[in-house]
Amino acid sequence: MVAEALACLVLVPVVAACLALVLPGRWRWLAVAAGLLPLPLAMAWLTGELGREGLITVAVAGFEAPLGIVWRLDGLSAVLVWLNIIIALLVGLHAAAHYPADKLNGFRFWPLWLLLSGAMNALLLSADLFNLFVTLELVTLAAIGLLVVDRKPQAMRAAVRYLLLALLGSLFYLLGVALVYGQTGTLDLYQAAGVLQPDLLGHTALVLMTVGLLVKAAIFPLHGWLPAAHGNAPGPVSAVLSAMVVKVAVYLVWRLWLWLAGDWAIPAGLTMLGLLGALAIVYGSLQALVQQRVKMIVAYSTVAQLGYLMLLFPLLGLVAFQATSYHLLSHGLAKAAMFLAAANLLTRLGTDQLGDLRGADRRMPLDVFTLALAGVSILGLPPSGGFIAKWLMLQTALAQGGWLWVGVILVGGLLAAAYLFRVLAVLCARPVACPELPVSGKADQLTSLVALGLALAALAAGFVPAPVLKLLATAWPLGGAP
Amino acid sequence: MTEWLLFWLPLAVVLVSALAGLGIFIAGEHRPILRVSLNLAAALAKVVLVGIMGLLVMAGQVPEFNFALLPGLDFKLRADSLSMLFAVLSAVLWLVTTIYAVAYLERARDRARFFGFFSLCVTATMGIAMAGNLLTFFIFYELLTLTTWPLVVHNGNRESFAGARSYLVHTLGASVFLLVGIIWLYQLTGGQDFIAGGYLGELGLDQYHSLRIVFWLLVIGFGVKAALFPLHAWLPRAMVAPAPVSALLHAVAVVKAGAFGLVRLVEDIYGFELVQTLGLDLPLLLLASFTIVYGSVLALFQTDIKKRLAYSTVSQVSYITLGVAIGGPIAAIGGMVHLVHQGLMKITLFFCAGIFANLLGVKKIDQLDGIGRRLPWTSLCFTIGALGMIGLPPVAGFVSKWYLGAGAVAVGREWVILVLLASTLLNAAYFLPLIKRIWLNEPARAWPAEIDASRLEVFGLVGATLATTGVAVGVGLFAGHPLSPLSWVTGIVTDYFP
Amino acid sequence: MVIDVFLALGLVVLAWQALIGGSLFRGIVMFIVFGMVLTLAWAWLGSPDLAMAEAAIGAGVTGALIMIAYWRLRRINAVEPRDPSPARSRLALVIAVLATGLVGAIGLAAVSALTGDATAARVMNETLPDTGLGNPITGVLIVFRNLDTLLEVAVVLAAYIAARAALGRESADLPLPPAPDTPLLTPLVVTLAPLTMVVAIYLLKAGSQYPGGAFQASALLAALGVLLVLTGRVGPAAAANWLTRAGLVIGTLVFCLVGLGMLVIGAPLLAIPGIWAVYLIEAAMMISIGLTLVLLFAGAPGLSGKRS
Amino acid sequence: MSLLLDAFAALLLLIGAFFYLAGTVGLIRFPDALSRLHALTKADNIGLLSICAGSALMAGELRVALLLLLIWLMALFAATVSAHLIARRSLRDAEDSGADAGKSPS
Amino acid sequence: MNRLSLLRAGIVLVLLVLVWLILDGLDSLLTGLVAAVIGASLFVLLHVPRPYHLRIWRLPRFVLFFLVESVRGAVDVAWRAFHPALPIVPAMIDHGVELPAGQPRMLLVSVISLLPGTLSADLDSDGKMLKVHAISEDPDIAVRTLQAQIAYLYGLIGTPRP
Repeated sequence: MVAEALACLVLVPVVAACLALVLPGRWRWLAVAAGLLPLPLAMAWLTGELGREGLITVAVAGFEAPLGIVWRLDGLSAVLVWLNIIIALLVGLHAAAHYPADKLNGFRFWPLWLLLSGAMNALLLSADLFNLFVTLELVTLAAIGLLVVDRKPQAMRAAVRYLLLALLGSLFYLLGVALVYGQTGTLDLYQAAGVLQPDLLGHTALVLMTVGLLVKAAIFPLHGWLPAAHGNAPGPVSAVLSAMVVKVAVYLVWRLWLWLAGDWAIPAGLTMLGLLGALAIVYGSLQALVQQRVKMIVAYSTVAQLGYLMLLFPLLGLVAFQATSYHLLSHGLAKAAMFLAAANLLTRLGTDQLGDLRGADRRMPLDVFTLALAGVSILGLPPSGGFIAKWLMLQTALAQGGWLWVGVILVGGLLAAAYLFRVLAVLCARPVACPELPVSGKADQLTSLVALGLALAALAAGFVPAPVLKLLATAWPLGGAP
Repeated sequence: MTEWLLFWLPLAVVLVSALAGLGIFIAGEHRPILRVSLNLAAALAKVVLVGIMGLLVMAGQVPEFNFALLPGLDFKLRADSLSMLFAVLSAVLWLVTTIYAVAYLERARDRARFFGFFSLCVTATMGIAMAGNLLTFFIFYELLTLTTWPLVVHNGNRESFAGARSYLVHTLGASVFLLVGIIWLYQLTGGQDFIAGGYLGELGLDQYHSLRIVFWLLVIGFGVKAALFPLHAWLPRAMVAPAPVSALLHAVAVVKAGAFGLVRLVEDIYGFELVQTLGLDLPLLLLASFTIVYGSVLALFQTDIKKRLAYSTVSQVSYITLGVAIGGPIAAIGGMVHLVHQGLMKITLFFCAGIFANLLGVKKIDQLDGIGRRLPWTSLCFTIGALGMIGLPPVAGFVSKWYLGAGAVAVGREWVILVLLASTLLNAAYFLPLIKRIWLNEPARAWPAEIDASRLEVFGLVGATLATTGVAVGVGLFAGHPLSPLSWVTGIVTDYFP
Repeated sequence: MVIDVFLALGLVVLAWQALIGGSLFRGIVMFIVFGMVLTLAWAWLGSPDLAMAEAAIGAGVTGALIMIAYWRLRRINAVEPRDPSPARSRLALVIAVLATGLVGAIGLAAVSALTGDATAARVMNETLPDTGLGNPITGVLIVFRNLDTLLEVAVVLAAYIAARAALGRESADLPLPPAPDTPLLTPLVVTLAPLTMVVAIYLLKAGSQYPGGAFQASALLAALGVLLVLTGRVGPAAAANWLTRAGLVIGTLVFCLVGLGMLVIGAPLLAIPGIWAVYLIEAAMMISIGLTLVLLFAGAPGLSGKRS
Repeated sequence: MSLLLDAFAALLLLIGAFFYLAGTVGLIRFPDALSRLHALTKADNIGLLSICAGSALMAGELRVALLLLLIWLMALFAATVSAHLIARRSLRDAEDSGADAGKSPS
Repeated sequence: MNRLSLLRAGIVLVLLVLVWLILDGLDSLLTGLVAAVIGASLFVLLHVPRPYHLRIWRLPRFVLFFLVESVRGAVDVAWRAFHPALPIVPAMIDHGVELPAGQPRMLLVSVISLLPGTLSADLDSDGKMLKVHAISEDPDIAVRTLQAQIAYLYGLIGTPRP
């Protein structure tokens, strides 16, 4: 059953993507539903199993490593798979309004959407360095396809830039994988972990793979492609890009540094990564503060928020791991909600230029409310998932006397407040002239409610962190204390 | 049954206004009757629930709601005597303010937004009152910041945004200090409940340095909302908000939340004994004293009625801090009871200022000439409130000042009397000219912006004001009654200083 | 040793070029070449199987897809990717310096990188005879690590849809280079097409024992397709019929279904039941990849045959 | 016998190499595009034939020999067609630019 | 589809099977057959009606002619390439084409390039005039000879002489 459920997570969306391409008209809805709806069921079952076993491994095609590829589901990947499924379903629901599967643009959209969620699951399950590369490629290409699905010139330009940098990042990663393979004779992450030595070569491999992934993760200073891409993508696509696509690259960096090189003791490297994160937080927030478009603000906010994920390295420890993972989760939900709300503003008011949005809260109260709610989690204010993450992060930073990190986390929160309230202030300002309320159709309401649902999920994450954190703790590889 | 009630009641008390808020948002702008009835029903329900809870607490029960976010991180609502003091004040004043606000905003727009956030704001206040530990306190403290922001920007003009920005900069900046301080404390002791006399006593000498730092972090965190000098600058600027908001901010919600936090800090977290041991009481006392005088002096120079009231608040709220910083049971009583007394008096004053502005367009002090003849009832209320502020018996303010003075003498800090005296003189200096203008000066020929108010409006506005005035006088007159705030506070303080 | 240094230097230069190269076009070209050089690096590390896979996907197909898409984009002229602004290039410079340092470092390291006894390769040589395959590359691609290949075919599919999304329907109206009106072409096509077909199938079949396989076969098929398009025997169509769409997905679909089917009968996921399944999967892959390349070349959603 | 065969095969390979060399030299030395095409097509054709024949002899297997023949035929076909197309192109380009096509279509 | 084209498809099928046999031997005849059928059907899909059939018994003669001439051509061009004085005289001549359109004319155009001194450069649109590029004297005879050979191969004339 385990193998069946895992296969369902990866192959069902891929098969559905194929069917969505082939089937005519209305039948495509069926393919889309068949590709996405079984995922939570399979994952629910797997989560139960994971709770009993602590770790699920399956050798794909029956060949164990080093020859074959091994799927490995632990607490961390389980949490991310859940996030992916939630995003795929809820954001997908939003997308259904704009990309009806039986219309032409839906014909382009849904196969990519399904491929993306399948690839993401495959990435999260994979324990094989080369297989990770392939899944990363698939994720990137599907994401880029989604980015240009509306064929807007800015999006296309951003997509080409993103494509090049992302593929370059892949190649760097691959170079590192080649080194690991040369050294260890295996591509399995966990087998290599026991063999790979922390010598010059091992370090080089690690650094290469890390740099490659940091490009994809858009960690400062390699973030250049992100704002244009996320800021110009169609709404649901921005949401999934920010919530998942960049995250999985960071996830891989975690895997490399904590699992592959977990016992290497390289404090300088860890601090370095932490500093990059810190710079990302400050720089991204400052940039967000001066942007003139809502979506660009949200995009730069992603640059900043990704920085928090890097703080795991200097704060190294179980609690920090739980904190950053939880941040990843709640930021995913909140950011998706924000992008969807911003997209709703953009589609219904025709602009997301800050200057033109005065008084938007009268016309679209639900979406403005969503922005504000999601903002609570982004700010790390209670009660929200972001708050739990921030609390735990601050707790370990204080416990270690890491005042720099404490400062960065706090300053990041304040700057986030600055840029978010800047948006909210405009939205709530009294408009010069208040035009008639547009009649909002059912589809419009659905899109707003989906965004609200995601924002509420981010808040709800602030109330029930215990089971998730417990699940995460089972995945922590390095023991209790740093 | 009782167990069940004891567990869920605190949550119900907090949530009833939150649900009302949600209902108001959903009801929307165009269903005023539904909205208002929802609001009033919730306010009444809250008063009833708080009343039940008060009875339970008086019977020696401890209603407590507990929900573990994480091991060691509890979300805990608990009603102890101090909570009840604040909870009753909020519940009653919410009801009154709602009536006032319905009338006040009869002609305004965006009322759904206003009343929705107003309810949420009360939720946060109630949560602060009932918070059983620092984490819970922090959660609602931040919620309060977030929910008051839309109220401050309600008018949507440039000044309100400037005021709101200042408010946010101060409160969110403070929350940073607060958060660090709280997490630090959690590091030291784990998440412990508030307890009379504090729970930090068993920490060794080697932690004293940390404890001092944490104390000041928390003082900054609470001090901003309590408008302690030099963290008070946001308060006068936030005066751009509509009058009911100002009333709520000053009398109940924001400012009191800060002051309440300071009380919790000194009495229930550190315990006065430890504060004294650490040598923190005197600096706090000096800070409070300075704020009292400073606020009063600045109030003198204001020409805007609401601004003058605002600086008066800066000064008056510090009485509470003063009370807990002096130490000793008598001063503590004075401080805590001022929590209630100042609330009643200040809300009356703001209600009156709101009526002046709303009905006649009077906003400046020099426009007040002869208003007593035009609006006699309101002017009467204003006068009573002002006199109470000055400390004239039998209005509530007198009781507080008396206890504060006596308490200071009791612990041998006689110089505090001088501060109180100076403050009283200054109070008189900035309130008496107003009273003179209201009653004795000749009225101007036309009021700046007189409106033709409906009977309902007038009834709501003035009725609410009369009610608060009555209570303010009542709690002073019947201070000896066993149900009066004074008796209640005396009961609380005996826990602190057995 | 010398080769190591050359490889490393080449990587440095190319990475640099790809990043700061003045125009986007040069960037893409450099990118493709970078991929090729990296493939060499793989081969040098003694892992030809992975080198093949990488050559097929990372640099070859993907690079070609980008190239075609770029070329089309320019022609549509909706996007004229400008040269990067000075600020961007400064940023690129930073990245390039970083990249250069890292790649230089690996060059130094690679000198000592050669360990002869690669575990995975050894295990594979022991296991290969059980599968009945003679070609280790096919063994890796279709049997041992077939998840990689499955996802690679999906990558090609994703790349195709992405390019389609970017190109849009109008691109079908773009003029292709006019078919030369010389009498030589018809016999050329008539002779080459059947022959190419047979050779492609041969390559596919031979892949189980000798070098060859679906990727090479599909390259041949794509060449045939391009020839047909260029000679005007096959023209772009504004919409894809279901046959075309089925051809595009058949590789991924058959692969997935075989894999899932094994699960149903109780074998491990994606286990390959026999040589016939290898052929089935490879044939499907060949059709999909070849068709994808031709469609991208034609720059249209579909194809229509023209008799002349 | 085998030695003789091998020697003959080697000779064929050498001849093939010679023609390839000749073709390349012609490619470099001849004055214009069309003339260069002469060198390429004619010399390389025979060069490839020689090399294929040599290889076939060395392999000593009919199937391989036939395969090589097939390869040669295909290459021959491709070479002539492409030579014609290139010539045509350069001729027409030259006409378009007004130069004397026969002399020096540069 | 008439019988003739069916026959042609059959011939192509046989040829393709032969090719497969060359490629992969006898072991996989079935696969080869399938491949050949696919190839042949592609041929049918693409094929052009052509009325000329080569006389298979005349083929050896043509092959011989072709081999001799192309060796001569190769030697000739090699000689010119290595000659210090580079003795080439580029010239463009127009040559009338008498062969009918289709395979015969195609064969002419492609084989010319392999004969000594000649290169087919362009064929005008109605296919009646061939531009031949020459690097030696007197290419006319060569072209005429070739035309006759091809015509003979296809049974258009009875003798392989111009």
